[in-house]
Amino acid sequence: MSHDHEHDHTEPPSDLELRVKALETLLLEKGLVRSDTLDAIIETYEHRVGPRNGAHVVALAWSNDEFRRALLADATAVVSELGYVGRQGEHLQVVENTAEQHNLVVCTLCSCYPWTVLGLPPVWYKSAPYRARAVSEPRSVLAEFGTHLPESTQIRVWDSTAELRYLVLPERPRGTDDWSVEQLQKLVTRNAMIGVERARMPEDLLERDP
Amino acid sequence: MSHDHEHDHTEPPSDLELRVKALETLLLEKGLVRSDTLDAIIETYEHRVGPRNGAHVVALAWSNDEFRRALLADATAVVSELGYVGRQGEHLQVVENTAEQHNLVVCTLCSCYPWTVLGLPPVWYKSAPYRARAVSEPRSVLAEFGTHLPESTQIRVWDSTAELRYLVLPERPRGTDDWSVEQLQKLVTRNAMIGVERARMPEDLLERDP
Amino acid sequence: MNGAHDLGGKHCLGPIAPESEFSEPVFHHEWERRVFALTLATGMLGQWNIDESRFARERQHPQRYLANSYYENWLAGLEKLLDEKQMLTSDSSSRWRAASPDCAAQLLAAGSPTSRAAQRAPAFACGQRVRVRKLSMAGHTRAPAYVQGTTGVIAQFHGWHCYPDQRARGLDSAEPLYSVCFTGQSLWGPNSEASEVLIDLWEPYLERAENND
Amino acid sequence: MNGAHDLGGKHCLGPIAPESEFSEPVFHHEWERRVFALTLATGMLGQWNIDESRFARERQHPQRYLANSYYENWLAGLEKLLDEKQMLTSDSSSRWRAASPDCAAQLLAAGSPTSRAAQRAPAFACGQRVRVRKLSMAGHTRAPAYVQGTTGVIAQFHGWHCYPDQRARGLDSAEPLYSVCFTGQSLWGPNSEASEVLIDLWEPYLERAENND
Repeated sequence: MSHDHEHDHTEPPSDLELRVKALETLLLEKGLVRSDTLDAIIETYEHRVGPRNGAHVVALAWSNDEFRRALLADATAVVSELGYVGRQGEHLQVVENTAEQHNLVVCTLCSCYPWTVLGLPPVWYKSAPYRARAVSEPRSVLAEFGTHLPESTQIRVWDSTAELRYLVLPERPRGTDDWSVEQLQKLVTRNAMIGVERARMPEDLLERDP
Repeated sequence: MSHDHEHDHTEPPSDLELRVKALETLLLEKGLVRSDTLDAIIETYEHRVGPRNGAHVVALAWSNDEFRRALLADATAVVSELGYVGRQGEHLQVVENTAEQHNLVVCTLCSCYPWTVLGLPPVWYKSAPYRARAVSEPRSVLAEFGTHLPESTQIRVWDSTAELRYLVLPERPRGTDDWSVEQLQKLVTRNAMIGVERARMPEDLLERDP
Repeated sequence: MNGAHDLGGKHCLGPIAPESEFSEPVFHHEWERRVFALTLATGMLGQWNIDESRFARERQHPQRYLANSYYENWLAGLEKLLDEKQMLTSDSSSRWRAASPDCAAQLLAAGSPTSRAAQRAPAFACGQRVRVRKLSMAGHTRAPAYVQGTTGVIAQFHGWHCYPDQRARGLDSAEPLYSVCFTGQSLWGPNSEASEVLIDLWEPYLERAENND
Repeated sequence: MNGAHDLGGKHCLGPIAPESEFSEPVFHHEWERRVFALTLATGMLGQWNIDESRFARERQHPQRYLANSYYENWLAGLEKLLDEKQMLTSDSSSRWRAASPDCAAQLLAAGSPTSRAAQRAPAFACGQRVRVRKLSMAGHTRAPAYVQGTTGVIAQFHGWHCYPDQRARGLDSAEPLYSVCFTGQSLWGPNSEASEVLIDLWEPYLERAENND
């Protein structure tokens, strides 16, 4: 079991930590959960499933027009062929950004999110301000992410109220015509696939990549 | 200046008390308010304006059918003739309970209330549960006040969203035919004039009156 | 605005737990007396109207609004108004003069009637079916969310009254005011405990509805 | 239900303040890992579905819901489900068997598709105008308040999917599911920042609207 060290070791565990520990102990004792299963679940979502999956899908769509068309027509089928299947990705739809129209995804009622292609959602996606404002003031929300769209670009917001999960296909950055799928993947951020940012530009890679 | 003694004298004032005291001191220093005026305002609403006014109106309506009809037609005019005028009573409407129809008053958006005839509202009237539930589940709300209406009685809820203020004219209790206005007033509770209770019965006076 | 103050029909807020009418004091704490009196006394300076007061109390984080007691919300509103109107800066305070007790008594007795002269014939007649428009804008409004989008019947016409959506912005404006009657079923479904809910709504909140709506 | 979870279009909630994508961890605290894993692992016992989970998280005092972090709301929901299903009483726990890691991996990979066989022709066609009914009842629903009472256009038909309003009560039920497109102006007025908002809504939430609505 891994362990975070956000607080000093001498600090006693919080009521919340004790409450969770008590519940886990009880569930283990009752035989309702298994310790090895808990660890496997955490391992899966902390290290295996993540936005690399989605970036792969996007890079393929940028590279292959036939794949792109099939993806837009039936994302569930196309993405499952890549092996990105499972919980919170049972029904997938890909929505395409263009110069005229920008897509943004939110779940106002809880925090539905396409786990199979993006992993678990970041804190801000689950926060009350994002859930409240993405539908009513998306342009201001985008500005908080440093994304400033031309006034002429229409903004279309997808509120995931059912079990359909939405993935944004960002616009392919300029100057990447001869790039391989592996290279293109590096430009596809998680935030771009939610729709709060654009894909990275080639010059961003030099600045930001470790 | 009077003072409550809800807490031990040795207890330091709370942040809230300090915050209010600081604001009052500043407003006094700046000359935006006067201490004698503050005391006069408190005196008015703590001791002069209260549900006795409304009880007087109701007892008159029970005793005099002409008054009752005039009251139902134009409460603002009739009540102002009694001298119950002023803030939060500028526009008054009286709604009459019958065996067939029971009226209940709430303000879902803040806590509007007919100050001139009822004084300042009680804590429960201003509480989130009452404001939320009075419009959607009035029968359950009434039950929490011990008021159980026959299923056949229709419930009409008035949500005071504008500057009209509503006063419920409760049903006159049985066995009070020969009672004077002064006697009848004793049966008229504040809660009956909001509509969460019925007027008291003659036998209640013996039990509850100090 | 879509704030936590718009409580009609909200769930999970718990029981009402009323204090007895025969023992509940008018104020529960000395600071409540002071907040009440300070709010009324500063209001007498004429720098804001009641809709600006309400809007100032509403414009809080929902968690804060719900956690606050009633007079804590009054305090938050008062602090906000004094700040926004810059009434506590040293150079501006000499502009205003505090009301005397006599003057205050007169102001309280006079109140602030909101009825205004009619500017034209009202758009709706008693008995007519109207739908409350959806009004999800950021400003102050007095159309509760629970009636927005629902159809009711004009029950009473109250003449012209100050229009809160404009007045909360400090603008002088009046509109026809109606009591609109909604069946409980149209608001809360077939098992509604309320037979009818009557709400006072201004003309701009309303649009004509078809009879079969 | 009209709960604090129904956040679309609500005001005064403050800025978003995102952490950088390049430094934000998947979990911020060890207890979050445990709550996440416990929720998924107990869910594998098959005693509740995802709508029951959501409803359990929603059914909290609004102040509580808003004060809680995301995984605190998961924890509150999990505790409520375990309690309501009486799964922690000593005599009942022997009924269930914890999933092994292999079994869990299979369950996670399989997911829980919600598409179901069609039972009849859908009531609405793409391009048709529909109004979202007002649904102010106490149970679980997936029609956000901000679209209730508003008119939009059927954009896509997704076939039949499990119907949350029934499934949250443990009942098996499916209804036609549509993506409905609303203009930003119809939801937020003439200055709407959103051009269009698309929402997935089940047939019982919708009624036919006139073309001039």
